[in-house]
Amino acid sequence: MNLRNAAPPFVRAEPTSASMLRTVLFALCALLVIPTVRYGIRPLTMAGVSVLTCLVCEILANLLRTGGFSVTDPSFAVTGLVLALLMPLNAPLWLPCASGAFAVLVAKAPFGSFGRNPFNPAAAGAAFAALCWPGLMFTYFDPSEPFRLPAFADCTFRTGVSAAATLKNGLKPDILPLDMLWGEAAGPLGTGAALVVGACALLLLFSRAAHWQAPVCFLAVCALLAALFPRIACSPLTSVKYELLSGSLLFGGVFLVSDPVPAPYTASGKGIYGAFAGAALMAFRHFGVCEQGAWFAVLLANAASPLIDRAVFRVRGWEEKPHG
Amino acid sequence: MDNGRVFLRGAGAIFRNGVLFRNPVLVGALGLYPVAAAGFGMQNAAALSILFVFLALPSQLLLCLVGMLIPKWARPAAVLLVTAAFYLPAARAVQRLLPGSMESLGMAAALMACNSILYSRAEEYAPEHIFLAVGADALGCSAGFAAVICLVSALREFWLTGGVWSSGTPGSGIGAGLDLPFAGFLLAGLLAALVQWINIRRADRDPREV
Amino acid sequence: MIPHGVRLEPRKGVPLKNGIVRLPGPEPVSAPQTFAPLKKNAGPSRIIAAAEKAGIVDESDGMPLGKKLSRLARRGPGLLIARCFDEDPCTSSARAVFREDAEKVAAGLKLAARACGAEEKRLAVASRGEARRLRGLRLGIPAVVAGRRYPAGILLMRKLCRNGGRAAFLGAQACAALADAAREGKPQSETVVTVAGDGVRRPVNCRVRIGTPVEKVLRLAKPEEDVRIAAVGSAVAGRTVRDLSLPVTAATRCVIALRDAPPERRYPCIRCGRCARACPAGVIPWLVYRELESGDPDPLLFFHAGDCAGCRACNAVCPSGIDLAAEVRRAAARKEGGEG
Amino acid sequence: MMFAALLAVTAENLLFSGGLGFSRALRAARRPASAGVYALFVTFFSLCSALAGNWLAPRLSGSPWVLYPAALTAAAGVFYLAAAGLLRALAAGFYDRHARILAQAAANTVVLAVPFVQRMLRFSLAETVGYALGTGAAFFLAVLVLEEAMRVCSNPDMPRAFLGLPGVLVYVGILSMAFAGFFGKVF
Repeated sequence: MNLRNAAPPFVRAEPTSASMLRTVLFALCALLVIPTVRYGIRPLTMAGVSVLTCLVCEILANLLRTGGFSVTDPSFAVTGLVLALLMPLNAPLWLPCASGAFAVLVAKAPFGSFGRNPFNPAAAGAAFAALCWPGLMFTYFDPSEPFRLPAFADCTFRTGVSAAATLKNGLKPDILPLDMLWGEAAGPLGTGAALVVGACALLLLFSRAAHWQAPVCFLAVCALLAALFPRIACSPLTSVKYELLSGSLLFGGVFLVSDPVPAPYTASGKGIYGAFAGAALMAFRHFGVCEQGAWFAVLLANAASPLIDRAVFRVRGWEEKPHG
Repeated sequence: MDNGRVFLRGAGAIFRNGVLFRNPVLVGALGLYPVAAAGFGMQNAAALSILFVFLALPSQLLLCLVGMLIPKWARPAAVLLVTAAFYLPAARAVQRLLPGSMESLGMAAALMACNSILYSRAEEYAPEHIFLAVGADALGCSAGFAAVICLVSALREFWLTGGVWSSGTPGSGIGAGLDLPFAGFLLAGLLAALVQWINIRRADRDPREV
Repeated sequence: MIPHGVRLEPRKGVPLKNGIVRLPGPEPVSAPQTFAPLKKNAGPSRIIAAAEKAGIVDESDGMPLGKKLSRLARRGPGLLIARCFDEDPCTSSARAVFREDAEKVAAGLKLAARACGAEEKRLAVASRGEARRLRGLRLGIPAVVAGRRYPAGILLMRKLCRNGGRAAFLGAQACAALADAAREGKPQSETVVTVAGDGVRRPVNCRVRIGTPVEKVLRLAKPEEDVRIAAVGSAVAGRTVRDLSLPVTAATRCVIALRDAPPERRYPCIRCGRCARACPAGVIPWLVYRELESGDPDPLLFFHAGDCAGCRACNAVCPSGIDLAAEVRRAAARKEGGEG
Repeated sequence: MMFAALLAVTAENLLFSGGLGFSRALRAARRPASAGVYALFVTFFSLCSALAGNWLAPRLSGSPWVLYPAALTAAAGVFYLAAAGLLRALAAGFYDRHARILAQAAANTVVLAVPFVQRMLRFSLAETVGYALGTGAAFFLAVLVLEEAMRVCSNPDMPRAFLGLPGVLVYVGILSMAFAGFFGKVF
């Protein structure tokens, strides 16, 4: 027997950071299934080049920082996949690459990589793409007639109007709710299939890969605001239905808001953070300039999260009095 | 003779510090507004740089001469009054050199009068140093500011239009969006990281230099 | 913040129904040195003297029982509890002792309560099922159920002391040994040790003579060839041993053999906040960690760092594998140094 | 008026969506204890500057346009002089503690920008007052955010080149992206 020394504990109670990331990765891959079945291999190539770019950038950042090649955690893959899923399928393949490079090299590496990033890198990358190439980010092909997209080449297509854009113009989207549930409508690649996103949310919650406070508060506040201030003339319930199912709201709630790293530490702080992000998103839908942008709301909430933490401290009295 | 050479060498060091090692924008975090908000075209950048040098040099030299006569608490007001006075000829000069640029800059040009580089140098540095040092510092700061804003502007203009100094056409560049202030902050951040890296390298090589 | 503790997954444990295996001593020892058994209604000082003479050590904290009882007698605990539950998921020695010798444990607890003047006594058991079993035995001592969450002892203590009550724990084995000493005048010469972990083929609870080398105890459980880690004390807060000739002591509750070392990779804090929920003492480990890491810590933010009980629940729960307990210890030392 | 204040904090947030007065906010964030007083001064001088702008604009409408900013800058100097003189006479201890930030607040870009914004958006007097108050609040918030950004940007895992200011600039750039996404190009 060749015994070694090791530090306790020798049992673990919770998933490790890496296994949490792997669960998220699995959930994200599940979102690729339906588009691949429906439109051919292009969703896979898109996700592939995006993840590859993030990997290359991660290695590059590590080279610059420490001189080593090693990539310690799979967070780059999560960033790459989220970015690919937020893009329209008909976007040129360099678009997720550019935003992935931005996400890793500007939003993550300068702050000390995984665990240190004050902003969700994927949200920052998507925001960058939406600001620099709004035309490419918000032009979707019309999925009503089934066809296959080329795997690599840029494609010509008939543009469709997404539900989010219709709502922005104050009209009621003429998309069947069932189509919205399965993602059979014009919109970003991975955010449409509400049922799959919901299943992913349950997976993340029950495998304890994500905390529940922020996403639940986020969705609750979004639903509440949608019911109270509908953008289109309809019953509150219809408004809630269209607001929650359109754009990247659900996807953002499950995969961007639930990211623990840029969120507050405390449980109640996470709830406030989610609620703040939800309020910001709904305000953005009412007054903002783009048709959708969960990522902008997430960035804003990320910046607010240290302040939320501090407010929670103040309320809880988590600062010992001198000589107390 | 020897004294003069020492002075000149000192002035050279001050100038170099202003341009690179202690760049007011990238190390001092001063005067970020013009870089972030207006630095997306080379013509803007050139106009602001010229305006800056015309404001900085005379106002700092004047304050170097008379600054010590003013009580310390009233000095900020004196600085503001002096820059306000020099703003008129400086703005006229820029308009003569680059016709039309002042109009296109609008608020950004107007707010150069209370630029924080000008203010902090004129209030803290100028009254307490000798004439030559103040002159070198004013020139160095101007060059440093001009270098940063021109670099940032060139990058952003190329991204937006595919050319520099109005040689490209809007929309034919790589993408849109970089005329927004965020790009200015990001580029300034990356340049600041570069300068910090250079400073770290210098300190590692020779700790006495810093 | 309400402490929640950690729910630790039960590992491949020892089947309790197998009972305790006795590890026979290799060489015959002379008959244990005996002393006069106690009378039925011996006074407190005599009970304490018997505990001292018998050399009983409380396995829950490693303190000599006589010393502990006389200290408790001065303080006067309201409630005396015998620990018949195990905190960490690999160990079951206390439960096994309770299954086998509940009557003896109860008798020892009664003696100890008389010795230190406790008004009330309870047996803390692991689950409701055990509590039912205790009621069935009709020993006259009520049960209290310790939770399933680690560290159950500290959490139970907090619960009992919430309304200003004073309580103290005694180990089940120490109680049983006290009963033995009182009845038969026998010194404590044996202890029950759990041998478990994925490095053994036949996990057992075994009764061994104190001073037996760890290696012999381990061999009883048929260890695999490729055991890399041997830990004693606890799976969460214990320590590793490399020298297997070290003796088993009364406080050795378990020997855990593992084939793989726990992963040493550390990630940065991902701000899940689980450590603060897990801590039974109300420390906020992530805050302490963040402050210490910032290089310019603010001692006012070392919230309750001095109260750390060393249970390492924070380490067990941290997904990034940060040694938070060490950080809290550092902070406590710093705070004391700063204020004292 | 409330709306204009809200506007100052959100859409027309000069600090993050326009980059105005950013250098000063960064300076203030290094001494967070005095942030409240600083914001108070900023509010006061914004108000002064807005009123001065209101008063000056019609009087200078015929003269060359370069006169307006110069006059505003000079007015800021006069306001500072008046405020400092008043505080020195009335509350010397308070003045001594906050002399530096009083001067910096008076010469703040965000303060001098208020009259321009007011002209651009054609605010009424009440709205102008609200906007000035909102500017102070926005400045305070910005100082808080920047203080946290500085803490984030001093962690031991940061590349050395980004430690401190460069990191903060990138941080603010990303945050500014969120503002740009909400409101497009403001100035």
